[in-house]
Amino acid sequence: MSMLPQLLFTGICIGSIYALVSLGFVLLIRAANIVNFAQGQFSMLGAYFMVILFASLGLNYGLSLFLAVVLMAVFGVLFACVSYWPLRDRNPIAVIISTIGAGILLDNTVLAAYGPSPQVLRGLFEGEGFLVGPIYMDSQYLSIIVVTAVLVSLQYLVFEKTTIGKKIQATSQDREMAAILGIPTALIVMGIFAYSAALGGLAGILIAPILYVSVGISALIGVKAFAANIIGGFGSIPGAIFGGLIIGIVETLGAAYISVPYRDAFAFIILIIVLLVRPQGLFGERISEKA
Amino acid sequence: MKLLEIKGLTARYNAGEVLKGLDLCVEEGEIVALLGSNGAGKSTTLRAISGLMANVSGEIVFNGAPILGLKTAAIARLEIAYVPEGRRLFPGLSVRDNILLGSSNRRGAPATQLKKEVDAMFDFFPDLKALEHAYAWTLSGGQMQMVAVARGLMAKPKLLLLDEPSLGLGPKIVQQVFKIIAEIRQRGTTVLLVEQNASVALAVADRAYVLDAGVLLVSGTPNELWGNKQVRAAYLGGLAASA
Amino acid sequence: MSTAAAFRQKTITYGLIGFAAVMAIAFIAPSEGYYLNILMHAANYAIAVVGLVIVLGYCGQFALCQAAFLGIGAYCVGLGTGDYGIPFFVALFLGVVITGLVGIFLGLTTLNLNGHYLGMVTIAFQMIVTMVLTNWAGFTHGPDGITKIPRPAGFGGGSTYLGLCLVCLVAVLVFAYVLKASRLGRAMQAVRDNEIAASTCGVDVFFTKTVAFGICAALAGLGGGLFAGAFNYISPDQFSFGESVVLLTMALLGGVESAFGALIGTVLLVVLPEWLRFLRQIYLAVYGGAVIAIMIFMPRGVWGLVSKYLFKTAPIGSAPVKPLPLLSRSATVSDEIVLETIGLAKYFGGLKAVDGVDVKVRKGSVHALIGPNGSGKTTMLNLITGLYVATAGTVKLSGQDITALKPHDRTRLGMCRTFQNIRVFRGLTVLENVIIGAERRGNDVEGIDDVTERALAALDFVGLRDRAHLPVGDLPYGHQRYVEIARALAGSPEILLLDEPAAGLNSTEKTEMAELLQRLKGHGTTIFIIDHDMRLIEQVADHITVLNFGRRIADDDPRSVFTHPEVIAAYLGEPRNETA
Amino acid sequence: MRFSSRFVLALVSALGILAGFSTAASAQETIKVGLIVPMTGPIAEIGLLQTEGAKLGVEKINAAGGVLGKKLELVTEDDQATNPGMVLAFSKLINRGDLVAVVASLRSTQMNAISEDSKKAGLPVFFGGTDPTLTTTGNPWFFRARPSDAYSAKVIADYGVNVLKKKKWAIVHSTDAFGTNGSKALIAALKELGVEPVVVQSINNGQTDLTPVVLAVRQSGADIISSYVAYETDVGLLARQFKQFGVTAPWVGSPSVSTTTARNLAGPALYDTYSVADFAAEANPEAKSFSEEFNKKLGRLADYTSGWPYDSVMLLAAAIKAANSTAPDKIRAALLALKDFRGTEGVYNYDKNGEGLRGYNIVQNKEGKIVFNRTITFDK
Repeated sequence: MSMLPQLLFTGICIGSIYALVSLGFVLLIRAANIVNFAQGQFSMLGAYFMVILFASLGLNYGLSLFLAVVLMAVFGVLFACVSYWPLRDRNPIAVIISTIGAGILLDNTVLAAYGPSPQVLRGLFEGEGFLVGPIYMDSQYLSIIVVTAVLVSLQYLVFEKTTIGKKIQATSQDREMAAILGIPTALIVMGIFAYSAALGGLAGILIAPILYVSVGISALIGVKAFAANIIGGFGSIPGAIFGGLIIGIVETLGAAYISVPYRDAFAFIILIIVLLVRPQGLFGERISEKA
Repeated sequence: MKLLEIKGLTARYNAGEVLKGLDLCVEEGEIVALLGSNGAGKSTTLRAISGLMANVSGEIVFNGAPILGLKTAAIARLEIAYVPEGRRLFPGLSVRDNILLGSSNRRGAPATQLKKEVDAMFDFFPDLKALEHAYAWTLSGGQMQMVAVARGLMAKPKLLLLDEPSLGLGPKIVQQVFKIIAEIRQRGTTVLLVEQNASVALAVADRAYVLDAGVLLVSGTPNELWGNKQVRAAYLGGLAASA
Repeated sequence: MSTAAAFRQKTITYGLIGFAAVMAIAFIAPSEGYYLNILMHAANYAIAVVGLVIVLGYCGQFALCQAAFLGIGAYCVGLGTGDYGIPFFVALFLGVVITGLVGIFLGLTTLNLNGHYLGMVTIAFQMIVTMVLTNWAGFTHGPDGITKIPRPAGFGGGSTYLGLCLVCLVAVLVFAYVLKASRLGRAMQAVRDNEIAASTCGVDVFFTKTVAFGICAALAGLGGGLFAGAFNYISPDQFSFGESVVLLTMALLGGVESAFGALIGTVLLVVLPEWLRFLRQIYLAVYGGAVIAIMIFMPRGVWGLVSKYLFKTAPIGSAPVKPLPLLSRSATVSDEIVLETIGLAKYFGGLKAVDGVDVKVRKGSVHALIGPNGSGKTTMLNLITGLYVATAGTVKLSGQDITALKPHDRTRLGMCRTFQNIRVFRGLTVLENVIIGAERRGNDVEGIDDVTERALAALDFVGLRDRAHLPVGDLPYGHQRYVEIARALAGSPEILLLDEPAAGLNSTEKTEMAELLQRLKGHGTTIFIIDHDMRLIEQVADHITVLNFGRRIADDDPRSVFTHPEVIAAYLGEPRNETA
Repeated sequence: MRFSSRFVLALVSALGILAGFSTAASAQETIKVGLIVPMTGPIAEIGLLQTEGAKLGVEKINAAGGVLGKKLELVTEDDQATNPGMVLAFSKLINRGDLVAVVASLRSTQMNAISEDSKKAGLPVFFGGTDPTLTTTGNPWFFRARPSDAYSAKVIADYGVNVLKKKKWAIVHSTDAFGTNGSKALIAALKELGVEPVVVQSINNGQTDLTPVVLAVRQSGADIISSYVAYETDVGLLARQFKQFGVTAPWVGSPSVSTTTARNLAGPALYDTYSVADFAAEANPEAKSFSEEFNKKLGRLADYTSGWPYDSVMLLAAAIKAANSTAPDKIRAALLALKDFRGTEGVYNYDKNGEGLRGYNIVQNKEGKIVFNRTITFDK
């Protein structure tokens, strides 16, 4: 029984990562109506940028972090130009497949270019962690929760309290109408790609000290983030966050109390149940059928 | 002075030609109505002006400069506001935010100034004041239309394009909307109005064009058009016209 | 010679050529080693990819779990022959049946979802299958996989077994080719191109999708079973999500519209990475890049590109056909009521789009429904044809209450319609579009020859017989309308519902449309028409119902309706105060 | 349907040329040895080390004038770290027809995958997979160049029970062939010593978090941990979380616990752990000199991933020399006849099943450095 608090803490941490990646995912669905199967690769790439900047070039941690995130944003735009823009007027399945291709391309380019060895990356804080009652708080797990919470609040503030945030929302809700009002929609969509990639990259940098940096983390994170998104409600921002947390907690508890090897199955079983019982997801927004 | 001049406008969708060489002009300060039955090409005309049509040819001159071929957002920045058919509010944003976003074409306008203007909109549309923070999708059709018009006005447009503002609205609300349209002109905004409901449109318009199957059928002042058999036939067919 | 007979002959010819090719390949192929492995790998994968072509290319459903089905088939053979001592072919058959059933089950539970959701559920299914194969070691032998899977007696040699795989492949290719031109295949393509129109043409959309999923899975099962025998060894990592992506890419690269595309795509992707191995570390990266490039530059795949230049459909013979039977009847308007709505209503949230409307349509009459924009006309039509579920009220067809029936069941009872925003099946030819209408259940013709003749008769009637072989998308807008009308007429409808047939037509075309409707009158077919063009309506209508704000404001003969003050007010507004 | 081999050969070479693999004319001048390693995929790292180990062996032989007057040459194929990749890579190598032997994989599951094919191929296949069952299937061409897990399990059990005097065992293993069979062997070995493990936990390869496993071990009150975990990233994660949750029981793991990669990843979290190691630089003079050369060439420490391919090449060269022939069956006979061949992994004496080594080293991680503890060997 005394395991429970610890497991919950761990579940929330893992869930926060899924949520963070999922958040980038949702934004792309909403703004560009694309389902990006290369979202996990964003995280992988972010972690590698960090390895190059911090571990290889020996820059200061904060500066490396900043540069890695900026590089990811630039990369996001590049990604959009190659695998989204030429296909934007086509069947969404075409874009899905193109992002799958981009994922394969990224994984293997990194493998070829930076070598296959898993890399070690230190966390935000150099300390190990500490005990709070029955719970051991790993400093990196803690920073994941804190950064996720801060980013989610920040994003909420930007989206709900600033004009640019509202323009982004408008673009994602009705792109043509946004253009009619004079909102530069193409620019905003590119901006969202940049932000989404930066967010994914940051998630990768945060998880790297725990999982180590290897090409394998793309798949580990990407699919779960996608599942989180569907459980929460396709294209719903609160849904992405809660979906991520739910998966993180359920798989940790499931692993502890039911079966460790089937850990990854729990997320997908919930997913199927949610889809069958409540296809719009837990937080799916219902906008009336006819305006 | 001619604010908008259209010459030989031809537009087609994949399916076929919708406009076949339309000519019209709008003088500054006027309300001009475009009338005609469904499929006559009225909405297409407005979409072409706003840069939303891919296959168009001819000339559209606004304020002395050709605008055909400009991007939609660029046209918005020339101070042409388009309130499309079906309102097209952003369903997940509040009424206030929807109205505020109407000013997106005015780059550099200070936020405090815009806030004041939105407040002024609520004075102009007092019915909306109570709904300020409601999501747009929760509104009734009439309320949505008010928000859409308010959003259009936030662009400080020289030319306001209104597409079927009466669509789906009850007679009383239609009267209310058209009263507002008349007031808008009082404030110096030029209006090009597409409307199926001929009588309400003619009641506020200075001039009107009647389209039929993509060509101009007849144009004139409301008094010239009212009771015109061609107009009646365009809407209700020969039987009604002969009655 | 009828088109159907020609098709049969063509199929037999291609089939024979295929079998001859198989014999040749099996004869000259090495009996051991790498190239044999490559050939068997390609043949077995191609069978599974044909399954994807059917579900994605024919039926338009996105599935990312083909490797899981492949795995289930392979494990049926692996476990069946090894652990349970079942003969190879029995195990193979069991594998096909089991995967087919699993596919149908997955289809049943998920196919009312679509797009991204369906993709996600199939991914989840894929992941779970992989996990079960890996972790249920007691049953599946776990991650080690199963070794020493036997080949059937008589097929132990490399060449003979390859021959078996290739024969199955050719059979599957022929099956897919025949399926595409069959009633079921056309139904799938109709669902792909336009679900709504398919349902109003009498296609049971849900059933069709489920069957497509079942076939897709069963073919993967067949490919998987043969794969197990080919390599004598299977393990869970051969059937992972990554492989599903590869299979999907094969289908897309080759072109999802045709089984031959599947073959080309599979061969390319099995061979290509092998050739690309000289690139060493970056070959998988190149592969990923190639996937993007295909999507951008070859949206219809290699086969699409090839067939565009190689094949032009030949015009259909112009031999005379029996005219539409409905034209040979003659009947006047009777007092019998064919279609009746009582208090029909549909609310969208607070909006009362249709608010308690009564309509009675007499048999053999042309009944028009008019009203200003947004008055609820199209909603009304969608309620009558079952695309919307009514909030309240009843719809009766020939006295039978059909309010609870699905659209395709209403079509079976003789209700055929057209759409305001044209809904033709864009991936099909003009003739195929009309055939789908003609082969609705409940029609008075059966069999492909008669159905084709009926379709040609309908095209004759609308004057598009000489365009029958063209892809429907190549026709101008006005002609597509006629295709829709021909599609509806080919089904010999009890009642024909036309939603704004004149919308978007120019004045000449409108005149032609009016003439066509005149020609239809007086043969006992009831027509229910919505249009804005009053000149058209007053030419053809026997009776008019007028809606405004979802309510009926007039219901009478044309002359009375058009002089009805409320109608004039609805269209033109209240008369102006002349003294003002 | 059988065809003349000449016809088949003609077709194969025609296809070969088509495919861009023209078999070079210089085929006669070297003795070609196939090498299959993962060059792509999640464990490409290991492939790199494996290749380097084999290369060192080849360089050493060639520097000494080669074998039978000919130089050795490696022909490398990628197995993509998957079973199907392995099957294809193997058949591709065999198809060349000019190889004398193949140095294959250290993943047991991959060796299972090519077991049948290798019987047909009829070439000695050296491998590093440690699943005990690989040498019990009656495949005459399989030669294991590392000791099997039957011995690693015995050594772990022996060291834990008899040297460390621990009785409450926790076992953590991967769900793959290596982990499952290793843990089975360990449970059996412990049973012989009269010990029943208090907890057995299994994990999939590539995990995000192992808290549930670590907590289960902590709650069981185990006083010794042993592991058969395949992936080093999982070992690293496990090590760190053991440390965080205050699990300080001695840890005696399978070789992956002491690999260079694992030590790089886990850092201090793996200090003081023990592992069985078929390769230990201090264990014997061959290993010592190999380590030095490896370190000189690559600037990193050698471990078993490079040791066994090196041994394979040396074994092969010795066998060819002894047989005075490159005919596969003669090489096989010579390999079986080799007595007390001293390799980096230990002393080889092949039996007819291809089992050559019967012991393991115990090493300990002392502040990141691998310290040789002892060698434990068993008689047959």
